[in-house]
Amino acid sequence: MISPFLGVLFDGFAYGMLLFLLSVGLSVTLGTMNFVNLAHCSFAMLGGYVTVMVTQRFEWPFLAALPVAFLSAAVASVVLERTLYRRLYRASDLDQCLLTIGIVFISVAGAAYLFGTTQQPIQTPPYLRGSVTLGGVNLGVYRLFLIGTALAITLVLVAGLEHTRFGAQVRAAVDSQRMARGLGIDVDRAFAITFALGSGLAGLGGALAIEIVGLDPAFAFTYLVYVLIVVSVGGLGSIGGSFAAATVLGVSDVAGKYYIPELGAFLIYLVMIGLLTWRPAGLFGRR
Amino acid sequence: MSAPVLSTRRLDKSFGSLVVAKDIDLSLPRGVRYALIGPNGAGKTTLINLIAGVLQPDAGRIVLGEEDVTRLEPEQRVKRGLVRTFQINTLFPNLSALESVTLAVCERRGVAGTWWRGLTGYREEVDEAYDILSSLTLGAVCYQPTRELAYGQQRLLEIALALATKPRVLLLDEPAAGVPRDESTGLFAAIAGLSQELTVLFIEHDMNVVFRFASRVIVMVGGRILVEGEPSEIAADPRVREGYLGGARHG
Amino acid sequence: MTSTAPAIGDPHRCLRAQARWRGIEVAFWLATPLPFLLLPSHLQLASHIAITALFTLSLDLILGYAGIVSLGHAAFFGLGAYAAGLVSKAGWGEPLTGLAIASAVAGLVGYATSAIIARTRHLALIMITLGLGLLLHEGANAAHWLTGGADGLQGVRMWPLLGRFRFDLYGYTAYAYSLVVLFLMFLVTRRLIHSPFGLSLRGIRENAIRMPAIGTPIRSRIRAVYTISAVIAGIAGALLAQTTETVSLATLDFQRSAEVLVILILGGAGRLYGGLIGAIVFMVARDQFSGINPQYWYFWIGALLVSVVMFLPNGILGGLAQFRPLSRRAGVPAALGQRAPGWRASGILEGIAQLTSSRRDKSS
Amino acid sequence: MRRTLVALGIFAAALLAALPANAQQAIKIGLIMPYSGQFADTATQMDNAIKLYMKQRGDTVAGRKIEVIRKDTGGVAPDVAKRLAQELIVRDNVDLLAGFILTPNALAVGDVSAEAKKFMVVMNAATAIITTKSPYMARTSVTIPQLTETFGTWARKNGMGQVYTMVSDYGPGHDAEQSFQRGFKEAGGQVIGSVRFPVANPDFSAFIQRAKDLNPEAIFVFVPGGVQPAAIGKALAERGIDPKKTKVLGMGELTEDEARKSMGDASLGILTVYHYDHNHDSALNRAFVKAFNEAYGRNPNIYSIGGYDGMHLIYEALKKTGGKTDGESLIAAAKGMGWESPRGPISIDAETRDIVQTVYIRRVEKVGGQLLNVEFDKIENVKDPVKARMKK
Repeated sequence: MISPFLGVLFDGFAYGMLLFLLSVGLSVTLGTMNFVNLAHCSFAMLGGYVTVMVTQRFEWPFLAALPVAFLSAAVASVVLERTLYRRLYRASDLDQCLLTIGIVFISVAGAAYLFGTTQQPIQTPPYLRGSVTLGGVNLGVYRLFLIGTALAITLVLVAGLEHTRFGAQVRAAVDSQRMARGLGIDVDRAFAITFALGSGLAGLGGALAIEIVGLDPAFAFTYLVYVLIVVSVGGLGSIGGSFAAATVLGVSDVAGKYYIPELGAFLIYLVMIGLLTWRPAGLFGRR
Repeated sequence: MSAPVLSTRRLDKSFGSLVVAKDIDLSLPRGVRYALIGPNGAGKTTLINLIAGVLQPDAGRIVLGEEDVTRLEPEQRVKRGLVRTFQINTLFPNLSALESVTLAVCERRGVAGTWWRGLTGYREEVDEAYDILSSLTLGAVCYQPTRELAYGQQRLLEIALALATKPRVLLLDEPAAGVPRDESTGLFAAIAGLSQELTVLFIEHDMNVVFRFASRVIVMVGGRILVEGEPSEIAADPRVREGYLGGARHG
Repeated sequence: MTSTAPAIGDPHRCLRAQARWRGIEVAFWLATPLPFLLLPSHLQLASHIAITALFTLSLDLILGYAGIVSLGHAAFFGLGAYAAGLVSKAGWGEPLTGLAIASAVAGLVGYATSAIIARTRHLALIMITLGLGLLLHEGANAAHWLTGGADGLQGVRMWPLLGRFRFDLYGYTAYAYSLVVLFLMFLVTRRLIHSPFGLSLRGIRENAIRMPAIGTPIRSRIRAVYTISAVIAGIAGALLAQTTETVSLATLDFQRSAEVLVILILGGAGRLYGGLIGAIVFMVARDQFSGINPQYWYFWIGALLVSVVMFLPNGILGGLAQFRPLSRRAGVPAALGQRAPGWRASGILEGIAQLTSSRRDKSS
Repeated sequence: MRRTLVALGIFAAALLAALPANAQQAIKIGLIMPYSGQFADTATQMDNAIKLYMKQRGDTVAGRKIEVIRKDTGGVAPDVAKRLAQELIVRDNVDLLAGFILTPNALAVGDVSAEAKKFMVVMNAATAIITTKSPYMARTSVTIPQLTETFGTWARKNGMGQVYTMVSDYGPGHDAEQSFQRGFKEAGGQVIGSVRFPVANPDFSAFIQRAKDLNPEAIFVFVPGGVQPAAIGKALAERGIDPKKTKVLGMGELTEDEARKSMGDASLGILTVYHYDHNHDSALNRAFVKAFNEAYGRNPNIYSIGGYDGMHLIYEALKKTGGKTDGESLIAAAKGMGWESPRGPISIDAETRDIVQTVYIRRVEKVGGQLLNVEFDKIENVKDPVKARMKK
């Protein structure tokens, strides 16, 4: 009886890591720049489509496609940041919502126009398929890969924020923009890079998500809700928070479906409401 | 002196290891003008937050008249006549001064919850609000959105809002904060002019103002009451001298 | 008009001036019956616009006036729709009673949930409204026996309105019905905005910290307005169910919640007419775009939203209001387009703002 | 003042839009489909087939031009669908309504068809009861029981003793579950368990683990087409469920082209039931698939065939009525009409106005290095069992 439990735990964790990759970027941009970027999942979707294109049309290996997904999303986000977002940093958050929702609409229509409305097929390389059995627990290889990637990224991010000069600048900028500026930190640049980084991660998440949840133009909408849930439960601007939240939500979602399927659809929302009423600022929230 | 209108018994409050209030015993009789002085970080504002109910004390009681209000919500204390103002303007930027005060009056008269009757139907409330504003020389500007008022006028509006609730005890947190000295005297003249029924506790750094307007003075240091007494006694008190007045930073 | 402050000593004139009906408002409402004459073939659309406008109005009440951002408002719309639908399915197809029952149901649930709403703020509040909405959606899907699940509620049949007017193919009855209800609800809302209660709501939105200090029990006010808003949303939902004789999970959809939010922001929140203008612009644009380009009309809607944000900050009315600086002086939120700029709903940013301000408090 | 202008401007815009395309003697078909949103692709595929048919057969029938007006419901939205139908009739005065991917929308528009006495052709929506909503309605797609109940019986007859069913928790899913179980039980089989997963369900692994724990002889799966087939197929493989040992049964969606592509060899051996596959072996179909690929660079699917046959029904009915477009004559003409479709012989049941067709059992096999749905068994002239029972 223990092995299925571990299996569930594993699947849940893997799913959680997927959510984490998709949402950590938004959490950071929201927490640092206070910018309500509902178009976050559009960057994820972009990453997904780039991956499909690169692997299908140019027949690159899957792994080589991932960095491309990251970069393309990052670049796209910088372009948007320069052209549109920057003008709205001071605007009301409602205006920011409206702008970014508008961008989601455009991206959805754009994806449908460019790539068609079909489900995008993705062929992961053989060595990422199937599953291995460890101590009676059946582990999907791809999920192992997913978890590995997510963990690696978390480490890099945390280390980056804690131990690099840039990280210090960002943290300073978060605490008090004015003071940071006073210290001669180029806050705008710091934010631009943070933003690109966050969107890049979303792009990577989108690329990795196809194998598990598929990809079509509706993606930018469908996953917005999940991402928002993770961000709010985790607490704004907290990488650790997003990580914890994603894990909790992923595991409870999968476990719920396994043990009480009747609650399958409800559980993730119940958990969210529960956690938020318990800690309105999120698990690792600063407020 | 008559029975105290407001009294506190052994109030304690600490944030983690930082003790911001310890064994605070106060007892304010009706009609007095109490000044609360002390160096920055002495816990003056914290004390006001405790009395007003913004903060819950870790221990101790707060008694208003006969009633223990220690566990009441801030708005419930206001209803009972225990009212405070803020050191930093805490107003309604896009409401006109008239609207703001009318709102406060309506709240006191318990009509602010009615949504089926137009505001214009409440002539008395509006008149009262207008009178309060005029009495504080704000009559002429009361139609402008608050954010367009001069800083000094906004400080007065702080008080006007408090008065509109017909307080028995008024807690003024640095009413003259940021107001140039010459103006601040006028502002305190207005405070001094308030009804003698009203008990006032105000935080102020400017000793001249304190000694001119306060009937009694409380000195706080490090979250404790150092000494309480007549202005003259305080001025004379050696502990206060070295502990505070000495290299005292005014304002 | 109100732009110049009245003579000193007459506060009543000023307040009355704020509550007074403006010519522009009258003109707007006089224009609403025009479709009967000019666009008889568009009455179904007009009816849907009126219903959407009513729904948006209900959201404006909590978002624009009490600063509660909700991403789950469709819950009440759907509740109203299902309530009305079930009443008719149960054999009682009389529209007005159905409307009443629906509003009651929505109101009850609204009041029940308002307890949580009044306790939370900022992102948590948004997400909890979202969560509740999604839960209800899943619940309706699961309760197949009652709601018909994903197939939608079958067998909704309305009796003629007032026993005389049946809901016709052209939508004469539908639009007349929706429009009248919208107007009545608008009158109620308008009165509410200009009442002491409305003033206290604006107070909460302007400065939630000060309100307790002047004796306002914020939570009970929020619960009250949230319930009223739920009632109105429920009525909107019921109208849709009755005029179309269809009820489906779509009425509870997250999309619907998001859409009504978009419509409100598009029109301009906290302006009473923002929701109405937003509904007209959005629905007409959508009808036209999707007619011209059924597959990619999303693109054009998106472009519309982006350009509005770029050129008309704070929504269409908010943006237009900029061009009439005088109107700001009066600071009358109720009148069309009038509300001082720089205002923001208690959203995520608000949280940060609160943070810094509280910091300052401590450093005294 | 500006605001009045805005308001009036908007009304003016609406007014201009309203001016009805001056009614020439064209026959107008109103197509109501979810062109945008998560069902966009099904609409696209159906629309492609409709365009193809009109290209092949010309756009004039019985001397009258055929004009198509397309309306988007944006997904499941019966209220919108109904409004669009009403507007198509009063605004664009169309002669007949067609399309309908989604059951709720079709049901809602059924009322309009009945009230306005307009011929209505359902080209996909597959819930059994739809056609009962209007006497002027015919269907050229399929009904879920038609497939799954037949499949249940077939599965039992072909030696499967006990089965576990897993379906999406919504109308069609319930239909599939119930009718499959019914067919299977009535043939003497045993259902050892069943689960319904939420429609919006990103991760299937947990549910599949449940099924695996019981280790049944066969698992019947139903998920809506689109994202999910591939996802669940992969999850099955990942959980180590081997179609060769545990039989995996499903409706055709499960092994659609995209699904097979992304599942890869994991899809080998999955058994599905369907009424059409572009791999179906007949001259007519080869021609159809060829033309479709030339036009749109992809294979047709069931939505395409539904649209294609739907247009055929409309064209033939119009020929029969000599261009008369009132609901009575058109539905009368449609009743009992039969023809050879790329999917095989089909006909419109004279009583139920629903489709009668051949149901195919297929297995995913590698043919020339390509994964295909290979038909290896079929049941002919299958009517919708639900309505058959209604009559009793």
